[in-house]
Amino acid sequence: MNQWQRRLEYWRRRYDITDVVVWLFGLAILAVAVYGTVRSLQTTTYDSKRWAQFVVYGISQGGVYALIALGYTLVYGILFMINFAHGEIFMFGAFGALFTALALDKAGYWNGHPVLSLIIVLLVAMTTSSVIAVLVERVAYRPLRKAPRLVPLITAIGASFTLQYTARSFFGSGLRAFPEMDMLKGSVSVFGLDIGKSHALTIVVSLLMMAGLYWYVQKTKTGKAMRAVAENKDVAALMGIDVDQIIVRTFILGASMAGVAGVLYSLIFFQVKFFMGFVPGIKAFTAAVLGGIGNIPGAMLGGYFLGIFESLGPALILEGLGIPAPSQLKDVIAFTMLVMVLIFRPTGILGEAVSEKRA
Amino acid sequence: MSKKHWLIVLALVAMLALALAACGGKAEEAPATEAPKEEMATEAPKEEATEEATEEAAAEVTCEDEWGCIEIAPDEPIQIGVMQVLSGGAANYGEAGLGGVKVAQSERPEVLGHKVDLVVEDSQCNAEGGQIAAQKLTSNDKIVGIIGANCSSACTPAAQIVTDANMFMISNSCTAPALTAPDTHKLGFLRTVYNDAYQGAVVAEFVYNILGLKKMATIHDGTPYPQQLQEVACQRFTELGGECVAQEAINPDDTDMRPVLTRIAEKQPEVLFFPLYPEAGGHVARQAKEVEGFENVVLVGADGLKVEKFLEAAGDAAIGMWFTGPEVPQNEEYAKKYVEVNGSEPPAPFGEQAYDAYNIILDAIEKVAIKKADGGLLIPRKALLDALYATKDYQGLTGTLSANEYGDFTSPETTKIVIYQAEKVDGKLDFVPKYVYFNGEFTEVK
Amino acid sequence: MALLELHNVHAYYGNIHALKGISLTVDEGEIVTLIGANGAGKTTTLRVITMLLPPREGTVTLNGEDLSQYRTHEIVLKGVSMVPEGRGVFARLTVLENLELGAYTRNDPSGIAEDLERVFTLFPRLKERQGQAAGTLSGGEQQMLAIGRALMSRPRILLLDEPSMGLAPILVESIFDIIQEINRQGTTILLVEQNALMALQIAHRGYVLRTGEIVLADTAENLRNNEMVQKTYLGME
Amino acid sequence: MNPIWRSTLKAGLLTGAIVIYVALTGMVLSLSQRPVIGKLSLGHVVYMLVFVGMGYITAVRSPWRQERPWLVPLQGAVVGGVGAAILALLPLIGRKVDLGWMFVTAKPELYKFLLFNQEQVARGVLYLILTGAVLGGVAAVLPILPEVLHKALLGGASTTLLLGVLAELVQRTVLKKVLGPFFAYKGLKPTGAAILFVVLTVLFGLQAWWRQKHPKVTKSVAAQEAEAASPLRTTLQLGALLLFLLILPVWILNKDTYLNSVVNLVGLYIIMGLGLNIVVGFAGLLDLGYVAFFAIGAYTVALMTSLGPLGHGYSFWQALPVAILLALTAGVVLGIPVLRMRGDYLAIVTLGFGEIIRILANSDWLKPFMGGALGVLDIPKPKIGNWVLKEEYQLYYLILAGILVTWFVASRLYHSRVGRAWQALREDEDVAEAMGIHLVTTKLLAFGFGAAFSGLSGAIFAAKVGSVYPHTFNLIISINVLSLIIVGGIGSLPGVVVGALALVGLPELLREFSEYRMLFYGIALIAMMLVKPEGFWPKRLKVYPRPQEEDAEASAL
Amino acid sequence: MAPILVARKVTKRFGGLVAVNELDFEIEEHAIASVIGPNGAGKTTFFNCITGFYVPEEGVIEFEGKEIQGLRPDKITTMGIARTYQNIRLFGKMSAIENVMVGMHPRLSLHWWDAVIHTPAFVRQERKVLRRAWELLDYIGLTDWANHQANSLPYGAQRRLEIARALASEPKLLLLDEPTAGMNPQETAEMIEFIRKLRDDWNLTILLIEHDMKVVMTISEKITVLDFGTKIAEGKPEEIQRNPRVIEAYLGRGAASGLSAAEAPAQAA
Repeated sequence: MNQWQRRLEYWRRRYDITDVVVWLFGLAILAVAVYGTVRSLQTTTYDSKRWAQFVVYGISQGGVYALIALGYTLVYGILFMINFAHGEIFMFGAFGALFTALALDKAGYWNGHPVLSLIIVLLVAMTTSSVIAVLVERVAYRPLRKAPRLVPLITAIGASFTLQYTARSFFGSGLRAFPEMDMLKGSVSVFGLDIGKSHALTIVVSLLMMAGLYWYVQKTKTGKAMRAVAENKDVAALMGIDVDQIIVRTFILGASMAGVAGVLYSLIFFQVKFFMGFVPGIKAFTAAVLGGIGNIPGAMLGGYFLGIFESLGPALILEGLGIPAPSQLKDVIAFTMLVMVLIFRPTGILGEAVSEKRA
Repeated sequence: MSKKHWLIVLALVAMLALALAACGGKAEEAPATEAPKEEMATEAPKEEATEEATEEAAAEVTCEDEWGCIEIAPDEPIQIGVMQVLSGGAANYGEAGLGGVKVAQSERPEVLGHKVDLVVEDSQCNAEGGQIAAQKLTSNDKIVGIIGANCSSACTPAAQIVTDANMFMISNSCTAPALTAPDTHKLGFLRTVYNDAYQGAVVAEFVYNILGLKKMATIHDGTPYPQQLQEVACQRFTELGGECVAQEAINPDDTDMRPVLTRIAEKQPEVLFFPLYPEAGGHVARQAKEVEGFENVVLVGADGLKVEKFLEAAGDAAIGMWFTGPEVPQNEEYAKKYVEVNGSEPPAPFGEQAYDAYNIILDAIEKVAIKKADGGLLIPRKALLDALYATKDYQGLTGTLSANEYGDFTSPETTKIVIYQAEKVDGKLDFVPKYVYFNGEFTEVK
Repeated sequence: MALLELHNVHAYYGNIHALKGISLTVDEGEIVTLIGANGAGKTTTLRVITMLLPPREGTVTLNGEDLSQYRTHEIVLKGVSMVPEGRGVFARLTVLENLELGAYTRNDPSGIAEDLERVFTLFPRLKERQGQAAGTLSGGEQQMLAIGRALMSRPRILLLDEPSMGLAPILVESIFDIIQEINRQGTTILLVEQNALMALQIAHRGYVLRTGEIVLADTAENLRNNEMVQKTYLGME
Repeated sequence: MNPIWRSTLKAGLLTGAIVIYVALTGMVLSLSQRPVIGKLSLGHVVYMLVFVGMGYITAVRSPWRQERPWLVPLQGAVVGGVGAAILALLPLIGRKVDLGWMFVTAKPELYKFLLFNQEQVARGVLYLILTGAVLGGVAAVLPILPEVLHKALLGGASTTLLLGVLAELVQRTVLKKVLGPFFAYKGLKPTGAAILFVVLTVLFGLQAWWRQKHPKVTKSVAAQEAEAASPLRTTLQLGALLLFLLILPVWILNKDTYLNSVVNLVGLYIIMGLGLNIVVGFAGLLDLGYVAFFAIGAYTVALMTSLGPLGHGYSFWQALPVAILLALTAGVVLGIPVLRMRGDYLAIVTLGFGEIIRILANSDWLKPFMGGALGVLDIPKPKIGNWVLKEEYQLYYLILAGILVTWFVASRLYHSRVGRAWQALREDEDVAEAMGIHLVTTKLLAFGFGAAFSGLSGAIFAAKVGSVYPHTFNLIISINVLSLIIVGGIGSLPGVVVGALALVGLPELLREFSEYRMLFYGIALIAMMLVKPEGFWPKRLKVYPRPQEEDAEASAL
Repeated sequence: MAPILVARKVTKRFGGLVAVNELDFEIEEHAIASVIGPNGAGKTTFFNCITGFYVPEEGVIEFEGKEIQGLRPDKITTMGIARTYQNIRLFGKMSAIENVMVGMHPRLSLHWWDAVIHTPAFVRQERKVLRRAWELLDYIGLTDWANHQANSLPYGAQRRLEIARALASEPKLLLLDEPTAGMNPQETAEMIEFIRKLRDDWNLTILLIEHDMKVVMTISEKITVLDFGTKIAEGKPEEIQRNPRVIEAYLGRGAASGLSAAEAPAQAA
């Protein structure tokens, strides 16, 4: 038998009709997407600059997703639980930032000493998020660390509701406007593209934070301890690692990322509301899974990927199919893409390949 | 364990109650077959009002209303149902509505010597929320009427239920045309908020005739109010000879509007009409300034955006933007009272409409209620509803209100639509009225 | 005074009474072995000492200090180090990172470097593979890593749980040689072993556990000659 | 300082933090209009319960309970007093500093209310601290009393309070006939409360006394085996339950529209829960997009039967099988691509699927067929012959029938080859496959059944509500259903019912708490899982009796 | 007798690592054979190739004359190969008897609709399933534990239950992965007897992986030694014990000599 026949034989034995259906399913979606893309490129009049703009918009939105996704991934990597309340931790970070910014604005510091103000606001947001995260960990997760897997998922959902409606009771149900910063008005030009200053800031800060996080987890003593705790908590304790403390630190780290995301979000979108954590939370969860949950660069990649697809997808894929109001369907694109990626890479873009099962 | 204990006790009590009920039935010497009928009568005083009640009251006043009466004991308050969305993403509308009612209540806590008590229910922003809230309120036979709900998806099933129960609801923010369209209107449904059909057409006329622009783009957020409003506007605009170059949609929780704006920019509209709510609207207004191709596009919003919150959300990006909205005279006093009673500024519009609804209901009660000698009240249901439909030229916060046969308190004949423009007044953003539309004509405001 | 002393220790897994009043001592410089069937409570005893499973009754003292007031990670600071059953190396971390984590509680870089050298002399294979992920090591190498890692905290007493489990006979011998060598260098050892034959060869004293109780305690030599031990645990008939 | 006093003080600080939280959420003030017993309002209850609860917990945990019981009430008083003193800081600070720019709820009315409307601040603060100390102290007395008395008082007091809070429920049901006179316009009359308290305390006392004399013994497995062989008792219990269910809407709930509507909603969630339980509980596949099938069922019935412009004029009974079939198909179609994913990957993909269905139903694209945001209106009620199931108590029987059918199917499947295969799959997918279980068909079967049940529920829902809107079918429903099966006890059929009652029924009854409903819901989810991580009615192993010899012979023939 | 399982030039790679290298292997029907070798030599990988968890890159595995390499595990089990696991893998939250019932899965044929309407065939089949499950538990002496959760069983009982579960699928070839791991000499001796009895009672072919040399030497009719995925020796126990390559790579001199010493009494018994 030659190589080719052998391959064929292998496939024939290993896969059955359902696998074929899955691939056909995937291919059908892909075909529709390609057809839509080709048609869009033929029929629409967007020039290359417009396309580039879509990508830039996607990256800055993706940066926020990515920062939130990092928190998901960090916690997941250590506790193997989906921290459903993470979106709310982000929201509290934004509220922390809001009140600080308002106070600074009142005192005239906001535009007087913008850089200093930004640093203060970032610190406050990170602290607020961290305090909330630690509280949630202590009350809702720690007592259930040995419970079946789905139980902490439910307390996480409970924590999410509790935080959301606590914020609603405390701060009201309407939106609160975040003060503008003169320094961040206008745009910078990169490669002939105009990028809003706050967006540029988001992209830069999110990249820096992620690089810092990666370094922290890989190189520092605490980071190594985190990875050890992720693998085996009992053995980690036998090394003299305080497992509870490391878990708390992980939450703090993840929450700090969410706090930073809260500030950046506020600087781009200028609105803070009790409900604001819900959608980004879901999106970040999606991003984390897309990149391979538990994987730090994966979360980052997933976030950007998702942001870009949401921004680009409606124009690129749907418009050519003649679908009215395609922007409304951007989440459909995002989730379909997620399914596609997972069909062909069941553990996400950078997830560990478990193509073959362990026995 | 202890939880199980009291469950058992509760079950015991329940059984005891059953047994007593059965015995009681016999003791009253009523034939067993008639017992359920009697129960039905007490449950909802429909045509045959409670017999004992009639007998007792016979001495002085009787209830002759074909739908029965609400009986209020001397020291008993009058109950008004309030159903608003109080949870979920749209909770701010419900909060504003409830706040408006509370302002009204604080000003007028009593009617005919009886305290007014609010029975508040969360109708959420969906069908089953509206259904359950309406069912709960209508099955309380002491409730006179209902103020609410907010979302058309909650109002539609509620209207049916309320009508079936011979009750009524006055919505403060359900603007969907279908609710008061001749063929779909339910008798128990009324609204102090205006009908979108009218406002949308005015937007089209304003853009086409006054601004003189011929290419319009619209954005809605997939919820009933914006979707219908832009639909009507585009229809009228096309009739007038303009062109709707893009009808786009987003999701209410979206934040990044730049992609959709970029796509719209490509169609080169002269005007963008986005009758959204403050959150999404704020994002659109701000981000339109960042997207190439929007430099000269005129922005137009509707009354959903004509709120303080939107100016906060949009900041300076709102300057020069147009808004339409029915004439709601700026009422300093209401705004002040609102803060006094509720502790914060209204988080959303539609509080005034709820305020008016409260007063309209109280006025109607005053008209039809029958006083008993002991100080109690009889409120005939049918007469009350008739009185509501008979409301004429009521001077409310939101203008002059007169009910038509389909439950609309506002109408093109009575309601003026005002066109505002956002401007900086004394360094502070504000809505400045520019035109008033009435009886098919625009008049400039000086 | 004994270095480690357990007195009348009772421990439970949920409702299962796993240890029913265990008392034992380990003196400075000794190798003491616990032998017994599966489920007899050997591993549980080690888990109690490290407070992975705090005892419900009884005391565990190290040098006279009650250990039950501490949590697992603090026990390590007191000088107890454990090589868990099934080795428990951190598979995704490199060999070097594993060893560094062994010294997590310490803050003397020079001392750590010194101990690292010592481990590498003890296990030259580890030095060759220090950059490799621990999961890619063979079973024997993982066992060496686990022992080396435990030594990195400079323990006064080393608890070993089934170091020979699942290893080829040829490796078992060398592991036991190394255990003896470690003991010679001054570390007290408490050894839990299935392979009673080997364990009793290197140990000074031994305890025999059966269903959560100590049924025999004696010097290793006497145990080797004990009829019951020979029959049940050494497989001689 | 004595460590016990130190921890008592800590408990006091915690109490303070909790009451401040409660006060700042605004519920104290906004619930102050609603009386529970006499003048005692719900607003009072929500914050005073914190003092009582913390005092009680401190006492239960107190190491002095045995040795020095006389000190325990003092501990409780300290906890309550310190907590109240901290709460008193809120009005004291709030009167000087404007907290309103941050906390919308921090307003003068709240301060006034907390200080018992006293003009003199000092006096108000004193009252507050005294209240806290007394409540905490009294609550701390309970645990040092003899067990029977302890349980009797606790049961009596909490049940009386509960009746006061749920006054409306009582007044709407048959309970009114007995308890009616105890109730005022809203809440309990003080005298009524006192009588109820005495009666209930006696009842609880008798019950506790009985329990003490006859302690419960857990049955040995052997006894269970014997019982399983002769199931008479179970049959009797089932009969009684069925009877109760049949008379529930008319005789117990008095045909009350609202209560029946709540019961019906619970019923619909039970059907969904039974379906999701197959997917998550039996087969261990985490599905967060379960609402999609509910939506498909609802939209199918809506579009087929609606009398509006979008409808096609079929009857409910024609639409019902189509709805179930479509949902099932959707389940299989979704099932196929996601089969190879595990755990959390599956969760997010299913979540996405749920969102996709909702967004598509809402989209301008499909608006001509599905009505977009304006939904599908005028869905007629089901008819049997000429009998229209118009009222909620009539629809109840339809839903009950649905529950019985789904229960029957789920339970029979569970105790068969397929059910065992699902469980094996949940425990260890690889080994299950090595046991000869075909993963794909087994998973698809679970997905299909789950979807079909959900479709059934959705179909009835559409008919019940009369109009469907895309917004209804959001993620919260999926989350709710998932929560209820876990709170009930994963994999357990009765657990689904308990979970639905706790997570759908209770919040509906608490509708008058309006804006705090979701807050309570969230807190309740956490609390329930902390108290009972295995669920309220955990799954029990089925006991297989050893077959009798005759059996063996019979089957051998 | 004809070989029941034949492997020819089976190769399995993980990335750059060759776990099993051109392995030739045969086992006669009704035989008991062992695979031994140092940790990581590829023994379990080879098992996984047989049972379909892994697909070998190259080579052929024939079971009763049919090629099975690359088939899914469920198909292979249905053909008559069952196995146990190195670290016990029971369905922990199911009862002991349910574990056995799951084992019967490939021998049952009725569908879900039979279960829902309880067709007579289904009722008959379920009754048979239950009876056989009790019989199997009787056979391994676990009837007292029948209705207990599997992971609450004592260690030894779990090992036996795993074997009962495998037997329930009515295999012709049974693969045992370290069946005596974690047992003391007494228990081990019992297990050896049990395995022999198993073979005779059920007419099985048994292939095992074992580390305990005493077990391997006592029970096996043929031993295959692997090192780094390659077969380095094969033959009868005595031959293996004397094979210098095996001693060098696996047994070690001490163990080899100690083994024969310890073996003597065992053989005497």
